[in-house]
Amino acid sequence: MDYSAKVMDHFLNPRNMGSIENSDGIGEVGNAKCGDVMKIFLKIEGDRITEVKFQTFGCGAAIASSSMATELIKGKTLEEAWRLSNKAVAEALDGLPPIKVHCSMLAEEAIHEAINDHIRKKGLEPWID
Amino acid sequence: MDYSAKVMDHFLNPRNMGSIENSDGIGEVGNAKCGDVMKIFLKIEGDRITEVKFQTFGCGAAIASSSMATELIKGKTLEEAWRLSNKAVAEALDGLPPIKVHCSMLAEEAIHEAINDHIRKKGLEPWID
Amino acid sequence: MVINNCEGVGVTVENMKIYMDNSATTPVKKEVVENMILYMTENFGNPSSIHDLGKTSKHAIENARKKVAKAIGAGESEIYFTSGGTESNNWAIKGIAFANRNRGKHIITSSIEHHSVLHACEWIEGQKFEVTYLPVDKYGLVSPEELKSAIKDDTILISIMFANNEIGTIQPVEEIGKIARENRIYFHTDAVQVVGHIPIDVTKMNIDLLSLSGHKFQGPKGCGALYIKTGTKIETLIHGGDQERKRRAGTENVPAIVGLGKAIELATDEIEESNKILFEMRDSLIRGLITIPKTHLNGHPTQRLANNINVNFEYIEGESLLLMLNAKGIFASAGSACNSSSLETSHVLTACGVKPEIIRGSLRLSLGMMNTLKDVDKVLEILPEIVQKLRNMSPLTPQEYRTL
Amino acid sequence: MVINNCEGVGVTVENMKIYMDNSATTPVKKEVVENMILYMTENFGNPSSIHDLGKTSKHAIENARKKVAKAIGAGESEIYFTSGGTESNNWAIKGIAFANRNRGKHIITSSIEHHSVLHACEWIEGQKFEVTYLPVDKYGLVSPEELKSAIKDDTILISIMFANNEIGTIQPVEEIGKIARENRIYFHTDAVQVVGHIPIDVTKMNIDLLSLSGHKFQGPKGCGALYIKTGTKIETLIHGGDQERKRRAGTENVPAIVGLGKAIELATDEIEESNKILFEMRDSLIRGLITIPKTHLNGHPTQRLANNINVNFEYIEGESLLLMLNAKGIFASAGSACNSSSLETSHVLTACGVKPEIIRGSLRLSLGMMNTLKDVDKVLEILPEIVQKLRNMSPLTPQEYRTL
Ligand SMILES: Cc1ncc(COP(=O)(O)O)c(C=O)c1O
Ligand SMILES: Cc1ncc(COP(=O)(O)O)c(C=O)c1O
Repeated sequence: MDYSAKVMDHFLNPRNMGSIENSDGIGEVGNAKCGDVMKIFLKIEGDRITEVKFQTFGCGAAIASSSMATELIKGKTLEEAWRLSNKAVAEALDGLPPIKVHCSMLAEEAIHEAINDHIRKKGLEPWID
Repeated sequence: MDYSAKVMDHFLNPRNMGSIENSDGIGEVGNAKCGDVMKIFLKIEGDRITEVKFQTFGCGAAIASSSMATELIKGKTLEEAWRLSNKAVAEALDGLPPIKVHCSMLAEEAIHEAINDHIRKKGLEPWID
Repeated sequence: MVINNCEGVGVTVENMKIYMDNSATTPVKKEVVENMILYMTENFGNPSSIHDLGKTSKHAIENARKKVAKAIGAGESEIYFTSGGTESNNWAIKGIAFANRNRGKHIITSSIEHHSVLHACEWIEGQKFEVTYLPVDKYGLVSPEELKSAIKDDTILISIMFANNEIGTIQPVEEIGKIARENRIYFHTDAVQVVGHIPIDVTKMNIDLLSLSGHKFQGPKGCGALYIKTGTKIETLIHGGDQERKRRAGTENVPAIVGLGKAIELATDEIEESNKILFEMRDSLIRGLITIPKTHLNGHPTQRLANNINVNFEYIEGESLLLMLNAKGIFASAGSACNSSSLETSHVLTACGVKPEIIRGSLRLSLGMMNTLKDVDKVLEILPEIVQKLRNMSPLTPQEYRTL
Repeated sequence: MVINNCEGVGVTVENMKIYMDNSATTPVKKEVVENMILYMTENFGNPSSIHDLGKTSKHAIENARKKVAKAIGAGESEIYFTSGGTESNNWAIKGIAFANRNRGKHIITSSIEHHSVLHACEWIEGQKFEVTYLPVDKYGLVSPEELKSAIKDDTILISIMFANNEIGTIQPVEEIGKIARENRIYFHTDAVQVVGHIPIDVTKMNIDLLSLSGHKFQGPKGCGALYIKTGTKIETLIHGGDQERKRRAGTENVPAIVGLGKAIELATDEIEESNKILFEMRDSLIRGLITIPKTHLNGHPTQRLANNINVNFEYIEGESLLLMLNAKGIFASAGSACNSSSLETSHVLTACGVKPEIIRGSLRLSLGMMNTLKDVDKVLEILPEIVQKLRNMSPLTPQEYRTL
């Protein structure tokens, strides 16, 4: 199993690691018993993501995916962020080993959760894929 | 499978190889289809073996056993020659590999055959082990 | 790391690297490599060939066989060379099962065996055998009492490993051997991790079959042995030519067999000496690591291999830990090497009752004679920082264990 | 003999020796040895380990796999490393049989296969499979027509060797492959003697499984490969860890795999060139030997491996012939090396219809690139003398063939 240089960079120097205190949306997905856990914190102004942080329990690919995904949605509108696919995350990392592709899925799901958390807080109907 | 130096010497420089034209006893044992063939020629004066030759088709151990056996019975009485055991031949060769011990059996048998051939020619009852 | 036994054969010693993955594999000793090269080049004959080159190879194999026999207290004619520990384990289990199927269909093993035992057992179950997988206690120990109660009329084989590759726990082998003998059941033990660490005496220990593997004691990869006590009824696993007293076919791997012979001789001669050094390093590491909060030692505190350290760090995950260690030049494993590229969690830690949510934060450091106390200090300096970094990153870490 | 590819690694070149036993085994090429040493010492990591040393080994294996794949026209993911030709043959036969037993229980092979095929087949018969052993003609050729008529509704495997190790006869593999494909039966071929002598293209030849072994083409002993066409239903033979895409467990023999990769690349790159040289030597030898009275060529006159000479001398026995040759520094075999230390007569020559009383006077000279035309001349000078000496010694020799 080989990680690209990009994966290793994001793994060893993760961007946007941490939490946001008064965040506008939080998404947590996964399960430590049988997989990785990813938590995304969003600060949102209007429909734009102004700040994003992550916490991840998981392998190198999971951490790198979190880092890359948060980079990719920072400054984007909620709709743009929603459309970020796991494929785009993996591609931005110059690919992931086949058995690690599911890690980028987790990032996509965590972002969706965080966005819907925000939407729910506003009393609206959550978005669906 | 290792042959002793003695075996190799008797194999590469066999003693008493050949045949005797007007021999007094010939013994041939074995079968080319599934084993070795050994032929012993005896020249006998009184009850004493004065000359002995062999021909052998077979492995190194068979040839060395023939050579050694003929050396051991040369000049001996028929009774002494009869009592030469395959064990004695093997020992005189400093031993034979386990799977080759049967080759020294063949020498013992060929000698018995040759002696009995002589005895039969004299119209006597052949000896039995 | 100083691979101090490899100079002169093209090794560059990288002083910044610390190799603590010796249970996965070891570098081949210099003397061993030299022996092997001779049999790859000059003395390359096929041992079955009748000519001088063949005989030279034949003698070399028999010489190596003597050394293996001596190392474990066996007779020469009881040692069979194989392609490694995995083949030895497969052969022992399938060979005994097939050869004794009309005596019985039941096999007992433990739930913490190496996959080469477990998966061979599972395959055998598909061939209509029945296998009991004994549980272990929290230290990874099999209970002789539980073993006794698992024995049935048709039990033909007990296969319990001598020491575990992940957690280093050493089983009460002699006691197990006694139980097996009393019940006239064959006893196989996987001693792959044991050679060079614990003196083995197959007779005293009532062992009928024992697996070992060259690359775990600074010998070659791709070569192991199976000890089979004289009189044992076992079927052949690899059929063909008449090699290995007609029990294991295939042109003998002469260079590797020679290397294994040399390596086992060196390793067993040095047990006392090397264990002293390894114990000191092991215990310093354990003492140091345990001071990290929410860190747990896996395996038995004392009944454990001299070179094995296995700990669990709560809230973090093993692969990311290993990768960060690697980035700092420290080479280690999570559980067994065989699984680090897969996603499975350790069946050994699971059997020891480690909770699933913390099982994934396990780390195995396995020492070798190339390690020094300086390496130990270095690891104790670097590891806590990495654990902290990953805890800060993890959503599972309670606030009190965060520094950020 | 000039082992011209081994200088520099401690080889003493003994000019008086002539090694003509290359079908038994070959010396490892210098470049190959050098590659291997690196992976025994510096790059010793376990390919399953996640750290840099592990990755280096992993990459080395994958690189070797590419080379093997390229050499036989296969895809990389279709190459599985094993412990040698014997294991590959065992795996192919037992693995296909067990995995396809509910499709059928019938296997077809030939009566001149290597013992690793024949004895695996016999074992399989004990597991309630049925095996047809096809006869061969006097040259050792299997008849495609007879193969066709042997096929039954429940035939699941045809295993016919590419070329024979004793007599060098090359089978009509492509035709056999076509028949197998048309009947939707798996086709396995033992190509252990073929690599480096005949270009192989598994796709063009409709081969589903192919065995090869490193030490037959100046690679290492104890390492081979099995090609398994994608989609083939086959069971695992050696169970355990996740190595080799979970199909062949055991810590990979990295140095040997690297060596095999390098050796197969060199051997297949040189086929045309080396065959030209070998053909010349082979044909000189055959021409010369045939002038000895009561001497018969075994195997096919033209459909034969470039390095194989096999003749029968009437009235004499093989072992004594070999020992005398050995004493003169000529290293050869009678039939297959595997049997020269046992008492069996060649099953291959028997199948070719050679009469039992002359079968034991067979001699195999198998050439390699270390041989020269000078060696050929030397053999042609020495051999007739030895044959005559043994004929003079034999009670079976008619008077007209004696000189004494
Ligand atoms: C306990 C144990 N048994 C068996 C094996 C398998 O040995 P090998 O890798 O030589 O096949 C290993 C190591 O991988 C091991 O640690
Ligand atoms: C045709 C053939 N098949 C299989 C084998 C077995 O190969 P290995 O010796 O690598 O097990 C050999 C050589 O011994 C052979 O000549």
